[in-house]
Amino acid sequence: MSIVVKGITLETDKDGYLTNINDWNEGVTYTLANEESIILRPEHWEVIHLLRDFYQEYKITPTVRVLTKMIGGELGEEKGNTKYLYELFPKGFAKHACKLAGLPKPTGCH
Amino acid sequence: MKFAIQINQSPYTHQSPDTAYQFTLAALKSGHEIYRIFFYHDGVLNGSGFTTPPQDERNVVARWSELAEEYGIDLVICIAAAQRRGIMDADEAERHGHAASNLAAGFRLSGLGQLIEAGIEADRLLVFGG
Amino acid sequence: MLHIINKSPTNSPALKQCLKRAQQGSSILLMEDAAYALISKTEASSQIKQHMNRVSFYVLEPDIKARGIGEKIISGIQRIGYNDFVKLACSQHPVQSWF
Amino acid sequence: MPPQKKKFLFVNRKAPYGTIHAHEALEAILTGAAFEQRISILFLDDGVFPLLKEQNSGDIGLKDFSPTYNALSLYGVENIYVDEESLIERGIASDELSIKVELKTTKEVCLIMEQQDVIFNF
Repeated sequence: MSIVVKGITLETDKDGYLTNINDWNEGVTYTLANEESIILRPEHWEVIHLLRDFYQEYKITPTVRVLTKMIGGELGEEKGNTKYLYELFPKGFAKHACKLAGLPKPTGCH
Repeated sequence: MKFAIQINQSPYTHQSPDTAYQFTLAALKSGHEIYRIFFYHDGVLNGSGFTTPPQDERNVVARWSELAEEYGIDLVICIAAAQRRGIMDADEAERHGHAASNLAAGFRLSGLGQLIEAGIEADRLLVFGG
Repeated sequence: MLHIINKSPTNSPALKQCLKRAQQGSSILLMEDAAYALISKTEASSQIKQHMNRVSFYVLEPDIKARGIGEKIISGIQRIGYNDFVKLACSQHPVQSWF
Repeated sequence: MPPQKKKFLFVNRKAPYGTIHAHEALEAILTGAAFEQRISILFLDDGVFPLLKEQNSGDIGLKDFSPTYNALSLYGVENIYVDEESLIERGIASDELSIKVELKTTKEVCLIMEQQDVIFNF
């Protein structure tokens, strides 16, 4: 499986996650969002950047709980809940948020 | 008493899964409950259904499967550790595009939360490693 | 509490590391290759002797037998089977494994 | 009445990279943190090595998971203990560690172990 971003073909797994997480750029997020029929708004990008920053700093994908706590702290308390996350990413944290952010597929462990 | 058991090592290379098995059997025969056995690290290889030892050696994997069937023990393989080491049930194998699955009968794949939960629910946790 | 060791004392520091942390009144169960620690006139068994007045030592008899060292081990160690191992785990907690 | 919280201790005694134990132990700890028990972590013996700063595993081709220890506080892990003697034996000063920890004497380490409901070993 693969996606084409700005003329460049990038390999993905069967569920659409990037095979090589270093391939990510914003174009990847646009392409994947398009496939999932999500229209990206600034609110999506806030969460995606927060997720990516967390991953860059700690080398892991946060749990939903840690992420919502972080969203609450950094983007405003009214946003720090799973309801807000699901409004932005209807298929949820792993299938939408992590995938669009170009992070590894959660293993189902945390 | 309710026991939870964590097994960190692979069968055949290490004796610890054998000791864990003997402990489990003794506990069950003394009327205790084994709440769950959680396989972690290389311990996930205890659930490899393709394991085929020579006929004059014990079959560690089949022995676990039989124990699960006879006593209804919950044998849980850590899914993240299993993915790293190539242990998959039919769903996982299909999801990752592998030709066959190899999780032995009586085992199930699940998250690390199952280990933590066993620690909460059981009276004792024993770790067999090496 | 109960400490469990399964490593040979000549190949692994596990026994030393365990002895250093075992409190007065705790129990130590030697199993698998840790059974070799009980061979008399060795550094490991003399260390164990030094702790006998404050810690209870047990060994899994099947491991002793399997390794052919039944006649060579120091006295004062309780040789137990798997059933007694279960009883020991019932009576002591928590359990720390040194491997 | 909600069930009483248990005292969980995660004991790390393995060095990183040579085996996967330290890495997978960390995954278990992060999972454990979500269960709202009373969680402590003890770094003992070679288990202090994963905490060294300045790790760079690029050339050996393994993932450097040492930054993940910094996330422990975000996950709500409060008690992070290091056995002081283990550091000394291995020639490590406490300011060479990548995270804030509580140093404990051997005596204190023994007591911490004794006081737990459950100990997880990796």
